[in-house]
Amino acid sequence: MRFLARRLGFYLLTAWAAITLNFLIPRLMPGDPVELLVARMKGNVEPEAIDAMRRAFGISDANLWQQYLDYLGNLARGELGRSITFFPTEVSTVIADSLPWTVGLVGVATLISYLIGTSLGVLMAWKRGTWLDGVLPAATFMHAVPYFWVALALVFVFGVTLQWFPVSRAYGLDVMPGMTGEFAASVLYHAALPAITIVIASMADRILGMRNVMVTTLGEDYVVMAEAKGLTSRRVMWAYAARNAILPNITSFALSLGFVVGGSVLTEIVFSYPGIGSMLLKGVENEDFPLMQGIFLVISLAVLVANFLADLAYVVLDPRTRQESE
Amino acid sequence: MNVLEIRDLGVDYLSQTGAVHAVADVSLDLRRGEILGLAGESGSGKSTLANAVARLLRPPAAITSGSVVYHRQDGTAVDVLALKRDELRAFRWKELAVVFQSAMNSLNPVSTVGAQIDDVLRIHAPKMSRQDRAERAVELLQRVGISADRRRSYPHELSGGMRQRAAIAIALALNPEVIIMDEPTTALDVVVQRDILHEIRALREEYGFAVVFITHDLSLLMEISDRIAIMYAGRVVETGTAEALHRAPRHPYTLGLLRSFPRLHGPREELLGIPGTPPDLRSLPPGCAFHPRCGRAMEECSTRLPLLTRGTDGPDGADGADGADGADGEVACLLNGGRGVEEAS
Amino acid sequence: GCSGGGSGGSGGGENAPPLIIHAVDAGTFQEDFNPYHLEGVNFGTSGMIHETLMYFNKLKPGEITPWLALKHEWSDKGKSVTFTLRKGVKWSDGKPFTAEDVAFTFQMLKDNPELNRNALEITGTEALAPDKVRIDFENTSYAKLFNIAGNSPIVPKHLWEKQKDPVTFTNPKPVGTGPYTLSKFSAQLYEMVKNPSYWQPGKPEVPVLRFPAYTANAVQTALQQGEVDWAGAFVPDIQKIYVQGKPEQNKFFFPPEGVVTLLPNLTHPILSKPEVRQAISLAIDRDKIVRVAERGYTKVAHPTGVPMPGGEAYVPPEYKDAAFKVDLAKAKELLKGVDPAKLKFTLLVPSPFTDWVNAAQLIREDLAKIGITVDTRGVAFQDWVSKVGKGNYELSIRATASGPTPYYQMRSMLFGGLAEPVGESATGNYQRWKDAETDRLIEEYAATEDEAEQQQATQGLGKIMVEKLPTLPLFYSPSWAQYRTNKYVGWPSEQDPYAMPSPYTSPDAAVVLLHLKPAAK
Amino acid sequence: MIVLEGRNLTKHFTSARGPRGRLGKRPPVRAVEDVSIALRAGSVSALVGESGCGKSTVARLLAQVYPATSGELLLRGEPVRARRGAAFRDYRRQVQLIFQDPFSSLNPFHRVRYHLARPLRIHGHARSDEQERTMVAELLERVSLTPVEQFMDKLPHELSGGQRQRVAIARALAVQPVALIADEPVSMLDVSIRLGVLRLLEELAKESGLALLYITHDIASARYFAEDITVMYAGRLIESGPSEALTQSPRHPYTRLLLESAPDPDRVTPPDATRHGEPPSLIAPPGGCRFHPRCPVALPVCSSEAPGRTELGEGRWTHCWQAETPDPVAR
Amino acid sequence: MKIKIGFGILVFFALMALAGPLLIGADPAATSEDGLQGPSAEHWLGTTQTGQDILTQIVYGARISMGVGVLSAVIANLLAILVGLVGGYFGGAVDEVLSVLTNIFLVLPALPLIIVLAGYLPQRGVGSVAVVIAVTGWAWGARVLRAQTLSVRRRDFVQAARASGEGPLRIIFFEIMPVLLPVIATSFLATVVAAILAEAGLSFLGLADLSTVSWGSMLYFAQNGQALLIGAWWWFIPPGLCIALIGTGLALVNFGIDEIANPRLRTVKVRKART
Ligand SMILES: Nc1ncnc2c1ncn2[C@@H]1O[C@H](COP(=O)(O)OP(=O)(O)OP(=O)(O)O)[C@@H](O)[C@H]1O
Ligand SMILES: Nc1ncnc2c1ncn2[C@@H]1O[C@H](COP(=O)(O)OP(=O)(O)OP(=O)(O)O)[C@@H](O)[C@H]1O
Ligand SMILES: [Mg+2]
Ligand SMILES: [Mg+2]
Repeated sequence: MRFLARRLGFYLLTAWAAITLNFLIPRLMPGDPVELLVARMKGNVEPEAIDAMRRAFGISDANLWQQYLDYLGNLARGELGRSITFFPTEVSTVIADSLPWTVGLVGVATLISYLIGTSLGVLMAWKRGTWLDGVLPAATFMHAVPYFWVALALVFVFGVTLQWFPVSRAYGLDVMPGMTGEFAASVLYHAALPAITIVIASMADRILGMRNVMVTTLGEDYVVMAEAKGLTSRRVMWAYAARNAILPNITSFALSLGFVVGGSVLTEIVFSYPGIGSMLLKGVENEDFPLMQGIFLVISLAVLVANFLADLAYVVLDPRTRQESE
Repeated sequence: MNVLEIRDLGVDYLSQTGAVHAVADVSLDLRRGEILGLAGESGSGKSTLANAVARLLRPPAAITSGSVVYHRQDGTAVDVLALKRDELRAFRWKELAVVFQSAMNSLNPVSTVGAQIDDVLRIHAPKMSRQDRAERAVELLQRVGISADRRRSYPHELSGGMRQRAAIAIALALNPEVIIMDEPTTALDVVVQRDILHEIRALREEYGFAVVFITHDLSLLMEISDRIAIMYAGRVVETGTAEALHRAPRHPYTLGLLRSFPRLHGPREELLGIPGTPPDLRSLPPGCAFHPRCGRAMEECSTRLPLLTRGTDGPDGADGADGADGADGEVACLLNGGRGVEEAS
Repeated sequence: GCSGGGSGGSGGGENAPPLIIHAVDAGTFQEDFNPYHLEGVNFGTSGMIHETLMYFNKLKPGEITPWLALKHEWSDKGKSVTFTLRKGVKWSDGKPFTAEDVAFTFQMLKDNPELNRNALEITGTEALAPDKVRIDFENTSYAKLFNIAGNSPIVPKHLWEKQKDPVTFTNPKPVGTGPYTLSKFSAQLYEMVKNPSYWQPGKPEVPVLRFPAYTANAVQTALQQGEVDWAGAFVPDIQKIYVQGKPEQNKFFFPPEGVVTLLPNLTHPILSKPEVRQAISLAIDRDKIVRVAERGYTKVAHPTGVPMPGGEAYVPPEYKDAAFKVDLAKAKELLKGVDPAKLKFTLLVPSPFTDWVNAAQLIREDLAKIGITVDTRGVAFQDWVSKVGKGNYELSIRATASGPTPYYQMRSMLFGGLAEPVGESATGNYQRWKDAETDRLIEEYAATEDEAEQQQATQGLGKIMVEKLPTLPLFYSPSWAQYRTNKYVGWPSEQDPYAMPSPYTSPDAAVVLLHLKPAAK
Repeated sequence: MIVLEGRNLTKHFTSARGPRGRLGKRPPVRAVEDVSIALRAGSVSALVGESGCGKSTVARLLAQVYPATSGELLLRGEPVRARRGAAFRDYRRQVQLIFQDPFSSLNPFHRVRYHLARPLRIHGHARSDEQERTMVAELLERVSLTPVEQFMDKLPHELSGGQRQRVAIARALAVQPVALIADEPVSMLDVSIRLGVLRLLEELAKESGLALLYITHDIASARYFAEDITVMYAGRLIESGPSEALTQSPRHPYTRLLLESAPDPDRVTPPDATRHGEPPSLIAPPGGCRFHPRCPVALPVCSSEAPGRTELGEGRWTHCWQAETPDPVAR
Repeated sequence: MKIKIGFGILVFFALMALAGPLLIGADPAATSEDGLQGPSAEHWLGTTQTGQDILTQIVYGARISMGVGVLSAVIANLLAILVGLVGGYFGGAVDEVLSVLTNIFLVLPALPLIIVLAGYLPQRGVGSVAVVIAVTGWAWGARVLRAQTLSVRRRDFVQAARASGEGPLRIIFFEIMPVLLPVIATSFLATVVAAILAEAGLSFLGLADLSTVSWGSMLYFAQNGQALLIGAWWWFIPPGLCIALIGTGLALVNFGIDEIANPRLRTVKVRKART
C-alpha cells in the first residue's frame, strides 16, 4: 500500500507537470490561431473581423501567471475551453465525442496485442531452438515498422486490392449510431483494419520483451526446480516462468502505452478514424491550442492512469511489493 | 543394494570455442539410504553431474556417453536417461528430488511455500483431497521445523535458513528414494548450517532416503557423509568412506584439499594447499589432469590417463589402506598402482 | 440529437436516389448549424438551409440573381441600402419570412462583432414594411454588396431572438428558408431532406442529401469506389482514381477561383527593382508548373491576374490576349545591371501544400537558368502564415481569394492600406506594394455603384499588374468539383458556368442542387 | 604500536527504501554498535562473525568509505576528522581496503597496469611514465605475479581468481598504506588457492610492518593467520583475544557455538542437536545482550541489559554477564 | 550471426547515406515529365507523380532520416547519460529530482508530445526536429542507465576506486561508464530506431520540413499522391521498407549486444541429447 501511495504521489506530480507543460507550450511558442483561421478561410472572412474573433476565442492578453491560475481554475471545474477549429464547440465535447472511439480501438487492440504478444514471447522462449525461432526475425522487422506504413500496406492489400474491409471511418454510412446489433457489427467491421494495424505494429515489442525476460527467467533456479518437481510443462511454463517473467514486463508495458497511443494517432489518421488522434492532428494543424491542450492532457492522464493500473497489477501479482516498498 | 548406478557418464557443454567436457567417464554408485558426499573445486563438474542424473541438463549441455540406472525398491531397474517425458515426470520427485544451493532462487517468489508443496502433491498424487494436501504440507513443514502458519508465507518473508528448510520439505513431499542436494548450505551461516545438517541426518534416519550431498567444503562432507567422491576436472579421482578419506587420502589432490583446511581443534598443522590453478576444461593437460599441480607427478602422469581402481597405497606409500575401509574405496592415480590408459590424442 | 424520421421526412422526391456529397474534409462532425460560425459549422447550413438575399455568380462577374430579396437600392451615397423582399417565403417551421428577420440578422451582426466575419460597418437596421428593410452603414459600402447580400445568410428572428448568446449558439435544429431541412445528424453523417414548402415550386428535385464525414484520405478511396456523387476534393491522379475511363459519367470541372502568385517582398532592395521582377517572371515556365506541379488541373494565369474566362470585361482591352512567355535571353538582359552575387533568395512555401512545394522546386530550376539562386524552404503552415503576414520573407507563393468580381482580388493583392510595416501582420498585400495610382483606382471602384465605372477601375489595376508586376501571377487556384451524372444531371460546366461547381462554396452549392434533375434511366 | 584505532564506532543506516515505521520515519539499520578495534603494525588481527553481523561495515568505517554515525577514528593516535580535501586523501593513503570478491573488485575494462598506476598517480608516488612503470613492475613482483611484463597488460577476465585477488592487493599496496583492511579476501576463492593469498597477506604484514585486519567468517582460518581474533555478533563485539587461546577456550557462549558449529572432522564429541534459531534482525535487535534469544545459558539479565566489557587478562576480554564463570553451564 | 546481419544492414545504409549521393549526384527534388513510372532500367525504383526519381530520393532521404535518427539519439543519450549516471551515482536529493523528472518524461506520451511541440516549431529543419525528438526521448535511457549505475555503484571496483582516492567525475566517466557501454549502446540503438520512426511519423503528418527529402516526407507525398489507390507500390513501399530494415538492423545489433551481455539469450540449436 505504501508503495501505491508513493506511486500515486508521483502520478499526481506528473499530472501536474503535464498540465503545466500543457499550459506553457502554446504560450511560449509563436503563432496566432486566428490569423491561421483567416488564412485558411481564404476570402470568407474579412481581415477586419480578426480582432472580434480573437475575443470570441478567449485569447487573452493577461499576464502569464494570471492566465495560469485561470487555466488551473477552469481545469478544476472541468472546463477545457472552446475549440477554435470547431468553434464554439467545447473542447470537452470534442474529446467526449472522439475519446470513446480511441479508447475502444486502442484499448481492445492493445489488449489483444498484449495477450498474443506475451503468449508468443513465452512460447518462443520456451521452445527455443525450434521452428518458433523463425518468428524472431519477423518480430524484429515488425518492431521497426512505422505504424502508418503498416496501416497503408493493410489498406492497400485488404482495402483497395481485395476489398475485404472498409478502409475508413468508424461505421458504415448506412447505419445510425445506437444500441443496435447492426451498428455494433458495423463498428467491429470498420475497426478491423485499424485494430490489426495496432496489433501488428505493437505486438513485436511485446514478443521480444517477453521473450528476453522469459529466457532469463527460464534459467532461474526455481524454474529448474519446478521442472525437477515433475510438474507438467504447461504448469512450469505459465505458473512459474511466465508468471515471474511478466512482472518486469508489466511496467514496460505500461510505459510503452505512450508509444502505442502515439502510434495509434498515426493509425487513426490513415483510417480516418474519428478518434482523438485525428482531432489532435486537426488541432495541431490549426494551432487550436485549447483543443491540443485538452487532447494532450487527456492522453497524458490516460497513460498515467494506465500506468497506475499497471502498478496495481504489479502489486497484485508480486507478493514482494505488498510488504516492502519498491 | 545400490539405488543409483552411474556408469561412464559424460557430459559436454557445446560452444563455439569447442566442447567443454564438464563430466567425463564418471562411474558412481549410490547405496540405499546412504549419504554420498561429492566434493571438488568450483567448476569440477559436480552440479553438472547432479543435473545429468536428474535429467535437468539444458542445452548447450548434452550427455555424450554412459548410463544412469535407478533401482526401485521392488527391484526393477529404470534407465533414467531413456525415460520418456511422462515417465520422467513420475520419476522426478517421487523417486528422486533435488534441493538447490540457494533456496531463495529455487523457490518461486510469487507463490507461497504451502502452494509450492501443494503443487507437487496435486500433480503426483491426484487422488489426495485438498484437505489432505493441506495437512500434508503442514506436516512436512513442521517436520523441518517451520511452524504451520508459515505455510502462507512467501519465500521473501522467510529467513535464509527457513527457506532452505522449506526447500527440503518440498523435496520430502513424496518420500523419494534419492535426494540430490547441490550445495544446500553454502549460502548459510555456520550455526544455521549446523542446524540444517542435523535436520538432514535426522530425516534420513526417519525416512531412509539416500542423499547425494554436493559441496566444496570437504571438512563438512567428512562430518555428514557416509562415503565421499572427489571430483577433479570432470572426473572422479577418488572415492571412499568418509573416515578412510579423512585418515588416509590416497589421491594427491584429496590430500591437498584436506591440507588446505585450517583446523579448529587439535594442534596447528601445517597447511599445504595446492599450487597452481584449476585447469581449463576446454584444453585439459594430457594424461592425469592434475599432474601440473601435483608435487609427486611422474613422467608417466603426463601421458597416461589413470583409471579409477581399487588402489593399494596411499600417496605417501607408508600410510597404506588398511582392511575393509580401503577396500571400499577407489582411486584414479598412477601412484597408487592405479592403472592408466595411454592417451589417444 | 437527430430527429429520426426515416429517409426523407416528407417524401417529396419520390423514388429519386439520395445524393452523397463530400464538401469539406472532416473526421467527424460537430452538431453546429450556426451559419455564422467559421469552420465548426456544417456545410450546407448556408445555402441549403439558410439563404442569402441575392446570389452572386463568381464565374460570371456581375451576374447577380435575386434570391430572398428581389432588388436593392442604395441611398445616402452608399451608406444605406434598402432591400425589397420576396413574398410568400416561409420558414421551414411554417412561419412567414419577413423584413423583421432580415433586420434581426443584421442587427445581430452589429451587436456581435464575433459573428461579423465580413466586417460590415452596420450602424442600424430597420424593417420598413413586411417586405422592405433598410440597413445603414458607417461608410460607403457599394463594394460590400456581395458581403451584405450574397454572403450573409438570414436567420429566423422568432427562434434566434430567444438565444442568449448567438456567438456560441449551435443551432442544432436549424430552421431556414432554403430548399432543404436537416433530418438526421450523427458525428459521421448528416442528412438533409427536401423542404416541401420551398418557395421555388417543384424544386429541388433531389429529395435527400447525405453528408458523410471523410478525411482528405478517405475521400479518395470513396471517390475511387464510387461512394460519393459530388465532391470537392483534390485528387492527385484524377484519371486513374476518379474518372476510371468513364469521362462521360465521372465528370470534373475545376474553374479558377482566385490566383496564385509568386510574392516578391518589395521591401527587399533587389526584389523592389521592377527589372528583377520582370526577369523572374520571364524565366518562369508557368506551363510546366501547371503541367507538372498542378497536374494540369488548372490554367496559367492571365498576366492581369483576372480569372479567365469570365473576367473579360475587367481586363484592359490592350491586354486582352496577353499571355506569359518564357524569354530567358530577355530576362538575362534585364539582370545585367544587378550584382549577380545579390541574386540569391529564399522561397518560402508552406510544406503541406505539396503542389506549391513542387512548383517552388520548378521555379528554382527555372531561375537557376538566369543566374538567380533560389533556396526553397518548406515550413509549417502556421509559420508560413506568420512569416508572410509579417513580411519576413524574400519570395513566397500565396493564393489570393477571388470575390464576385476581380476587384476583390485586386484590392486584397494591391491596396496600399493593407501594406503593414514589416514585422506587423498584414491581411493582404503581403508583398507591401505602395502605389498612389493603385490606391486611387481602388477607392474609385468603392465609391461607385456603376458597373461600367467599376470595370474601368479594375482594368486600371490590371494594367498595373501587367506593367509594374507588383506580384507575379502564376496560375489560377482551381476550385475542385467532381460530380457523377449517373444519378443526376444538370451540373455546371465550362459551357454553362451558372454557379461555382464545388460543393464547398455556398450558397453556390444550393444553386447547383436546384438545377439538378434525375438522370434518364 | 597501534596504527589505526576505531573507538566506539557506531553506524546506523537510514535506508532510503526500507519500510516505514508507524510515524513515517524509516527505522535505521543498526549495523554496527559501539565497536572499538585496534590494529597494530606488523601484526594480523582477525574480525570474525556470521554473515550480516556488520563486519564489512566495520571495515568500511575504518577505511572511511562512509562516515560513522558516532565514534572516532585514530590514526597513529591522532583523531581523524577530515572528510574531504587533502587530509582525507592522506587518510586514504594510509588506510586501504581489499574486497571480498576479486571478480568484482577490478573494473573489467581496465588493464592490470591501469589498476595499479591510478593510485600511484593519485597519491603522487609516481610522477613520470617511467617511474610509474617501474613501480607497477615492483608491485607485481611483490605479489608474485611474474613474469611482470606478461601480467601488466592483462585484463581482469584473463586472470584466475587468485591472480585477481593479488592484483587487488597490489592495488592497495600501491598506495603505500600503513594499515590494510582485508574484507573476506579469500571467501570467494577456491579452497585450494586460498592459502596462497592468505600467505601473501601474512608475509606483507610481517615484512613491511603493515597493520592488517583480516575479516572472515571462517574462524578456523583466523586461528591460523591472525595473532588475535575479535568476534562480532549482530553489530556488536562480544569477545576478543589471542587466536590460539580464543579458539581453544572460548568464553562467550556465542564463540563457543561458532566453534562448535564449524565443520571439523577431527572433532571428538559431536555437537548437540538443539536448534539455535536465526540471526537477529538489525532493524529491531534484541534488547540487552543481542545474543540472548539464541543463547543456551541466557540469564534474565541478558534480555534487559547489555553486558559491559570484562577484561580476562592476557589481552582477552568479553561482553557477557557470565564472563567470570569459566564454563557457565557444564554440559 | 545476428549481429553480423544487423551490421551488414547498417553498413549498407550508412554507405548509402554517405556515399550514395556522391555516386548518384542528381537532385532528389528534380522533377521531370515522366511521372508515375514503374521501376525500369532508367528509374530503378520508378518515379513519383512529379517525375522525381525514387531511388535518388531514397538515397538522399537516407541522409536525412538516418541523420535525424543519429543526431537525436546522440542528444538524447548525452542527456540520458548525464541524468542517469549523475543521478545514479550521487543519489540523494539530486537523484530524487532527476529521477522524478525522468519518470515524468517517461510516462508522458512521446509522440503526441512531439506532435504538439513540432506543431509549434517555427523552424522545422532537420536539427530542430531532431532536438524535439531527443527532448522527448531521453528518459528511457536515463532510467535504464540510472538503474544500472545504482547497481554498478555498489560494485566493489567502484568502491575500490573510491577507496584509492579517485574523484567522483573520474569514477563516473572512467570506472562506471565503460561498464555501462553495452547498456549505452543498446539504448543508443533503440533511440535511433525510435527517432527514425518519430521523424517518419512527423513527416508523414506533414509536421516536419517537407521540402527536404526524407523517407518520412516521401511517404507523406506518396500518401498525398494516393500512391496506394493508383497502385504505385514502388512509391510507398521503398521508404517504409528502408525504415523497417534500418530498424531491423539496429534491433539485430542490439540483440547481439544483449546476447553478449547475457549469454542465456542466445538461440541454440537443440541437439539430440543422447544416442
Ligand atoms: N552453460 C554452460 N556452458 C558452458 N560451460 C558450462 C556451462 N555450465 C557449466 N559449464 C562448465 O562446466 C564445468 C562444470 O560446471 P559445474 O557447474 O558442474 O561445476 P561445479 O562443480 O558445480 O562448480 P561450483 O562448485 O562452482 O558449483 C565448469 O567448468 C563450467 O565452466
Ligand atoms: N548501505 C547500506 N544500507 C542499509 N543497510 C546496510 C547497508 N550496508 C549494510 N547494511 C546492513 O548492515 C548489516 C551489516 O552488513 P555488513 O555488510 O557489514 O555485514 P557483513 O558482516 O560484512 O556480512 P557478510 O558476511 O554477508 O559480508 C546488514 O544487515 C546489512 O543489511
Ligand atoms: Mg555447482
Ligand atoms: Mg561483508
